[in-house]
Amino acid sequence: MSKTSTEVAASAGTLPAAQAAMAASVLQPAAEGQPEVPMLQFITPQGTLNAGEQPLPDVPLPDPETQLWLYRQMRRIRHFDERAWVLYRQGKMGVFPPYGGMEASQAGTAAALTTQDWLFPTYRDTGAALTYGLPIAQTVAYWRSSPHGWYMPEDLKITPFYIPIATQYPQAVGAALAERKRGTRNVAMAFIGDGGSSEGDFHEGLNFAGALNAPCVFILQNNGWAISVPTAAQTRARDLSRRAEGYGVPGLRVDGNDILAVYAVTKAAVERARGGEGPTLIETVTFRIKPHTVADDPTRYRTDEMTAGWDTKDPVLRLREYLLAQGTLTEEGEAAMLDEISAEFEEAVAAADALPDPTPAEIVDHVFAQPTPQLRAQRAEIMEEDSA
Amino acid sequence: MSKTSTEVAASAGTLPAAQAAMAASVLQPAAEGQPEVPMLQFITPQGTLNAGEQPLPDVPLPDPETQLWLYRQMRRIRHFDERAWVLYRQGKMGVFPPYGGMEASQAGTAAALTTQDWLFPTYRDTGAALTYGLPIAQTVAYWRSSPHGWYMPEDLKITPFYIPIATQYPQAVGAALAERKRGTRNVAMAFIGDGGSSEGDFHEGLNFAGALNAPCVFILQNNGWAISVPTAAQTRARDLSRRAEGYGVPGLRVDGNDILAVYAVTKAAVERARGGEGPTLIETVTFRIKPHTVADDPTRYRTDEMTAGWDTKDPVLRLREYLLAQGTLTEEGEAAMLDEISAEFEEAVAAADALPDPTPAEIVDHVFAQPTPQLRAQRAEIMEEDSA
Amino acid sequence: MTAVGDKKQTLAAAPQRDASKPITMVAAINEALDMALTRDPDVYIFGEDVGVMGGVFRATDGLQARHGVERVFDTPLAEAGIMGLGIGMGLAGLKPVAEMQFAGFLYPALDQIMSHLGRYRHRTRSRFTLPVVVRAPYGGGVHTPEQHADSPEAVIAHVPGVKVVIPSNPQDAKGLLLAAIADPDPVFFFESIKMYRSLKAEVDPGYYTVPIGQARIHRAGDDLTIICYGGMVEVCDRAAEAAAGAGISAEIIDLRTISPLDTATVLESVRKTGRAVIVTEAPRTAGFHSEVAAVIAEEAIDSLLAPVVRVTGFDAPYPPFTAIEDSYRPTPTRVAKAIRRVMEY
Amino acid sequence: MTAVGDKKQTLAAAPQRDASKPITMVAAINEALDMALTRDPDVYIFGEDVGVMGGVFRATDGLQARHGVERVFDTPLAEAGIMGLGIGMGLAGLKPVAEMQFAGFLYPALDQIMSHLGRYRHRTRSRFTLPVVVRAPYGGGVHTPEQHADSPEAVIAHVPGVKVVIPSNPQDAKGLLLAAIADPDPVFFFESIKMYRSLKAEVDPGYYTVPIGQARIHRAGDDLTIICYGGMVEVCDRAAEAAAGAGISAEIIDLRTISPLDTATVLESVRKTGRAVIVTEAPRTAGFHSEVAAVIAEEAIDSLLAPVVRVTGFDAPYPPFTAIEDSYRPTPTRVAKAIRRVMEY
Ligand SMILES: Cc1ncc(C[n+]2csc(CCOP(=O)(O)OP(=O)(O)O)c2C)c(N)n1
Ligand SMILES: Cc1ncc(C[n+]2csc(CCOP(=O)(O)OP(=O)(O)O)c2C)c(N)n1
Ligand SMILES: [Mg+2]
Ligand SMILES: [Mg+2]
Repeated sequence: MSKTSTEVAASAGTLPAAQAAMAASVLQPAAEGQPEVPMLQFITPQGTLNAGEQPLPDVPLPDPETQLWLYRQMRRIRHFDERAWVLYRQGKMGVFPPYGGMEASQAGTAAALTTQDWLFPTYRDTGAALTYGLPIAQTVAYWRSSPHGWYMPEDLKITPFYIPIATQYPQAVGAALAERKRGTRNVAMAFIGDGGSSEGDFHEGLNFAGALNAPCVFILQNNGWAISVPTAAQTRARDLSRRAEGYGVPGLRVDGNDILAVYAVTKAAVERARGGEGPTLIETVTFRIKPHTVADDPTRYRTDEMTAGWDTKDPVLRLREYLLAQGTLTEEGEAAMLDEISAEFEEAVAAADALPDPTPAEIVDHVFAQPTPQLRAQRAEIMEEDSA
Repeated sequence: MSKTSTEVAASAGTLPAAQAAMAASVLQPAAEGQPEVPMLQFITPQGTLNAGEQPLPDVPLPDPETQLWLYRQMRRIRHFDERAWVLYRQGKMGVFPPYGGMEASQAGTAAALTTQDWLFPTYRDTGAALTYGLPIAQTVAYWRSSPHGWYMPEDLKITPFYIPIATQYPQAVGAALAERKRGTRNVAMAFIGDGGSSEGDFHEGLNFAGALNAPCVFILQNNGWAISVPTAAQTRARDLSRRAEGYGVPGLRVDGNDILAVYAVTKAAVERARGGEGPTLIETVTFRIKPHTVADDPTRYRTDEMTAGWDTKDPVLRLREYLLAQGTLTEEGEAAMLDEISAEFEEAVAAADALPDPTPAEIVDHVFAQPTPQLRAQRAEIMEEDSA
Repeated sequence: MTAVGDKKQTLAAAPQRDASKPITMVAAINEALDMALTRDPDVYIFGEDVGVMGGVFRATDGLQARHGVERVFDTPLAEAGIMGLGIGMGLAGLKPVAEMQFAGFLYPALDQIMSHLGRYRHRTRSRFTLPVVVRAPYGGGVHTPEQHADSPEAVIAHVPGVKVVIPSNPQDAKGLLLAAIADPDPVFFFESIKMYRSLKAEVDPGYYTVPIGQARIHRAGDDLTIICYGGMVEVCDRAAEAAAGAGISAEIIDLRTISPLDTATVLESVRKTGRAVIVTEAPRTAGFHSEVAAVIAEEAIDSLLAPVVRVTGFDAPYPPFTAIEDSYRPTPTRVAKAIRRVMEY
Repeated sequence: MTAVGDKKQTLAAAPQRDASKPITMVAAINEALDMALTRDPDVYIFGEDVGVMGGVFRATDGLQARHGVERVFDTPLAEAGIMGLGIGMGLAGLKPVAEMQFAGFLYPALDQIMSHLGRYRHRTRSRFTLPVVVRAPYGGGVHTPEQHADSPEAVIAHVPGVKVVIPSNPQDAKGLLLAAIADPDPVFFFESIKMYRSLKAEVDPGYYTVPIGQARIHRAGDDLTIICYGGMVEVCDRAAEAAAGAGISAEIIDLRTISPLDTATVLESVRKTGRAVIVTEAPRTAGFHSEVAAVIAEEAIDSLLAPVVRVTGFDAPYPPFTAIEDSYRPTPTRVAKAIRRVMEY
C-alpha cells in the first residue's frame, strides 16, 4: 500500500512541514490525469499585458475608462480594509475578516452588477458589498455588531453577510428564480470560499441553478485557505471551477488578482444570466495573505514559505503599474483619488459613531410582523429588568 | 429571453408531454458544450460482442467462467424480484422497491466485493445485497418489516438498506477510512440513485473520500427516474460520472445493463481502492422499467414512449444470448440453474415464514447498551399494556 | 412588468364540488393550495414529485395542470436546496409553498431552517421578511417504511421566528393553510399522514382562514383537559368517548398551532378542570408535550388537582417493525389509562 | 493486523503538569482527549481546524503533534460529511471523536444525527453500534459573531438513542468526556464557550470518569431547587450566593447529563424543597428547561409549594448585537427574580 498523505505528513514531523507534505501528496493522484484548467489573465503580476493566448477568447479587455474606475473601486475597499485593522486595535470595531490582497476578486465581481441585481456576500466579502453600494457607515456599524448595520437599505438587494458557510448558494438560486418568474432581467450573485465549496449547499445550489435555469452568477473565491486548512487538504481536485461541468453549468477560472480579467469574465457571466442562458460558476484564484480575522494568529498553521510569492501578486499594485505605464492613471490623479476616498471614509465613520446604541428590548423585536403573546410578555420582562 | 424549459412545458399542455418537453429543453444548454461521456460496453443489446473501441482499454472482458457465474447471480436476483411481486400481492411482503431490469447494475457491482468489504445499499438494492451474500430469508424478513430482517449477520459487513437518500455516502467513507486506518485492504462500496446524486451528502461523501484517500467505490445507478422526476429534470448535466472530476476522483461510465462491463469496471475500481489509490465513482447507465415500488402507479408521470426501448435492453436476456451463442451456457444447464435458484428461494421463504413475530416491548429494546431508567419504565409500561 | 406566473391562459378552472359532500383532509389541503394559486400570483408550489405526479399523497394533484409548470414545479431531490430556494424566493417577495416529502426527510433542510428561516426578519430588522410556508406529512399509524413516520414538530417549535401549525381535520386544514399562506412570516405546516384520508368532513368551499395561534375546544368537558393536536385528536376523542361512558367529562383542546402556543385557552381550561393530560406521538424526552406541561406547571399550579400527565411515543426511534409499531403511537387505551391516573389521583 | 494508528514512534509524551495548579475547562478537555488517544488506539479525533491548528478554542492543541496526523486530522469543511465519517468509522468499530466547530454550525449534520446516529443500534438490533462522541462549543456570553452563540441541546436531547452531556467545570469536563469516549453509544458533548476559560479549578491529572446520567448537587440547600447545567451553573451560583445573603437557602443541581435526565436527583431535591427554578440560555419555547419542568409536574406535584419557574433565553434568535446581547442570556439578577417569585408565592 502506498503511503497516504497523512502518513507522509506524520513522518515529516514538525507541523507546518507536515501540512506542506500533506498538501503536496494529496494533490498527486488527482494531478495524474487532471491537467490544471487555464486561467484568464490580462495583466501579469509585473503589470504588463499578458501576450499569451487566452482560454476565453470571447471575453474582451475592459476599456481604459472602466480600468480606471475599477482601480478606484479597489483603492476604496483597500482603504476600508486597512482602516478596519486600525479601528479594531482602537477597540472601535469588532472581529473583522480582512480581504486585503483579494480586492480584485471582490471589486471586479461586484462591479458587474447593478443594484437591481442581488448580492449574497459572506463575512469575507465586505469589499464586494462596498463595491455593490452598501454604505460605508452601515458597513462599519455591521462590524460593530450594531443593529444599524443589519438593516439593509430598501433600494439595495444585498443581504447581510452570511456566516453559516454555503447556505447562501441555494438562497441565491431562489432570488434569481424569483426575478425570472417576475419577468425581469435581474440576476443574483453569490460568493463562497474554497472551504465553503465542500459543503453540501454548494452542490445543491449549483445543481438547482442548472436544473431550474436560474440567472445566477456563483463566485468561488479560492484564496487557498479555510481558516487553517489549505485548499489541497480541502479537496483532491486541482481546481474548483471544474465542478460546474458536473451540473451542466459553465465553470470559468480567472486570475483573481487581475481585476480586469475578473471583471470581464463576471460581466460576461452576468450578461449570459440576464439573457436567460442560465448560471455560471467563476473561480477567482487568489490568496488570503492576511489572517482569517483580525483576531487570528496564522503562525499557528502556516509558515512564511507557504505564503511567499503572493505579496508580489498584489492586485492593486499590479493594475497601478499597468495604468501608470499606459498613462491612464497619473500620480497626481491617484493622490486626489486617495484623498477623496479617505474623506468619504472618515465622514462615514463619524456617521457610524453617531448612531445610537440599541436598547435591550430590541432583542425580541422583529421576530414576527405581529409579536406573539409570548414575545410581548418577554419584552415587558426585559423592559422591567432594564429599568430596574 | 429564450424560453425556459418550464415555459416550453407549460405551453405543451398535457402532462407527460410537458414533462418530455421539459426534459428535452433542459438538456439543451448543457448539451451545447458538453459531449456525452462514452460508456464501456462489452455486449451489445443484441447479445453480440461490441466490436468498437472501448473508452477504458485497461479494463478486460471477464473470462467465461466468471461470465456464467455472473449470469447465475442475475438469474438469482431476478427470481427474487419476480417472486417479491407475487408475495406482495398475496399480502406476504411489504411495499417493495423492484429492481427488475437493473440486475446487471446490482449484481455486477456487488459481485466485485468479498464479505470483508463493506456494502451500503439503498432500498432499491436488494439485488446487490443478495449478490453480496445477504441471506434470502433475512431479506424477505426485512421486506416484511420484521426485526429479523434488520439484524445483519455478524460475518457480513452489510448495513440495512438506506431510506434517507444519500446519507450512506459519507458513512461509507468513514467505514473505508477505518479499514485503512486499521491497515487492511478492505474497501467500502456505497450505492446511490440519479435522484440521490442531487443531495449534499453525495457531494460531501465524494469530496471527503478524495481528500482523505478513502478506499471507496461509489456506485451511481442512473436509472432515469427519481420517483416521478426524470434525470433530465434532476440536473442539467448530461451525465453524472463527470461530477467525480470535480473532486479529483476518477469517474467512469458503464452500460449498466451489460453485466460483463459493469463487473469489469467495478473490479478495477475495487482493486484500485485496495491498492491505496483512492476512490472511484461509477455511473451505471440503466433504467427503471418497473414502478418506483410495487405500490406505485407510473402512469401518473410517464408514458409508454418514455420507457420504450428499454425492455429490449434487458440485461439478463442480453447476456443469455451471448452465453448461448458462445456455448458457455446450454438450455439444459440453464434449466438446472433455475431449478436450484427456485428451490433455494422457496426454502428461504419457508424459513422466513417460520420466524416468530416480535413483541411490543421490543420497541424500546436496543436503544442503548444499557437501558436508561426512562427506557426501563417505558418498557414496563408497554409490557403492562400488552398483557392487559 | 410581465409576470410569467400571471399568464392566465394556462389556468384551467378548479373543478366544482358539492359543498355538502364530505371531503378528506388531503382534498381540503389540495383545495386550499388551488385557491391560493388562483388568488395570488405570487404563490409558487414546489418540492419533490409535487408537479407532474401531484405529490406522493396527491396533495398537489392537478395543480400543475391547472396553474402551469411555472407556478407548480418539481425540484431536484435535495431538501436543503428546496428550503434555500424557498428562502431566496421569499427574500424576493414571492410566497413560496414548499413541500418536504415526509417530515422525516426535512432534516437535511434543518440548517437552512435554523440558520435562516426564522432569523431573517430579526437580523435585517424587517428589511427582509420570509412569507414562506413549508408543508410536511408527519407521524405514524399507516405502516410506512422506516424513517417515514417521524414527528419532529418540537424541533421546529424551538426555532424562534417560525410558526408551527398542525391541523386535525379537513375544515381546519384548509383554513389554517390559507392563513399560513397569507401570513407574512414563515409557517411550518405539519400534516398527519394518518388523518389524510381517515376522516371526511364537510368543508366550506369558499375562501376562509382559521387564525394561526388559536386553539380550538374540540370537545367541552369539566373533569379534565386533554391537550393534543394533529393525528392525536381522533385518538383522544375515542378515549374521551369511552370516559364519558364511565361518567367522566373530558375537555379536549386541539392546539392547531403549537408555536405560538395558545396558552390562554390551555390555562383557562386547566384552571377549570384542574387536570391535564397531554398527548403527542413524538418521542417522550423534550417533546412538545413537555412545553405544554411546563406552561401549566408555571401558570396554573394552584388549580391542579393531579399530576400533569404526558402520553407520548417512547424514547426510541419510531420502530420500522410493522407488527408492533402500533404500540409506539398513543392509543385510546393509553390515553384512557392517563385519564384514570389523573381522575383517581 | 498492523494498525496505522498504533505506530507508537509518532507518540510524544504528554507534558507533565502540576496537579495542584488549577486549569481551565478547555485545558481539562484537552487533557481528556490526549489521555483517550494514548490509552485507546481506536480513538480518532477530527473536524474542522482540529489538527494542525489545534481547534479554534485550542481544545485539540498539540494533539496532532503528539499523536500523529493519522489519529488527529483536519477534514474538509462540511458538517454532514464529518458526522457521516464518524458514523462510518463507528460502524467499523473505531471510537471517533468528532468536533463541530460551533454548536450553531452542527445544523448541517442534523440529518446524519437524526436519521442515523441514534438509530443504528435500534435498527440493527445491536449488530451495529456507534461509540461516537461529538463535541460542540455552545452558548453565549463572549460576544462571538452572529450564529456562534446558539444552544441547541434540546434538539439533540429529543433524538432517541443519543446521550447529551454538558459539563460546567474543568473536573467534570475531563471525567465526563472520558466517560463519553468509553461509552458504547453515541454521546453529544456540549461545551460552554463562556466556561472554557472563565474558571480554573484543580483537576485530577490521572484517568477517571464521571458517570453519564448522574446529576451533581452543586450547592446544598433547603428552600428551593435550582436546576441548570453548563454555562448557567456559575450564573445560578451567583444568584444563590446573593439569596443566601437574604437568608434563602438554594440547592443547585448541575444536571451534567441532560439525556438521559437524572430524574431521581431532581425529584428528590424538589420533593425536599418544594420549589423549582430551571435555568438555561436556550430559547424559551420547547427548550430543555421545559422537559425538566414537565417531569416535575408529572412526578412531584404534591410537593410543590410554588410554580415551576423557567429562566431562559427568549423566543428570538440569539441577538448578534454586542451592546445588548448580554440581556438575552439569563443573568444572576434574572435568576434572583425567579427565586423571589417562588419564595414569595
Ligand atoms: C457551517 C459552518 N461551519 C463552520 C463555520 C466556521 N468557519 C468560519 S469561516 C471558516 C472557513 C471558511 O473558509 P472559506 O470558505 O475558504 O472562506 P474564507 O474564510 O477563506 O473566505 C469556517 C470553518 C461556519 N461559519 N459555518
Ligand atoms: C432525504 C430523502 N428525501 C426524500 C425521500 C423520498 N424518496 C424516496 S425514493 C425517492 C427517489 C429516489 O430516486 P433515485 O435516487 O433516483 O433512486 P431510485 O428510486 O431511482 O433507485 C425519494 C424522493 C427520501 N427517502 N429521503
Ligand atoms: Mg478560503
Ligand atoms: Mg433513479
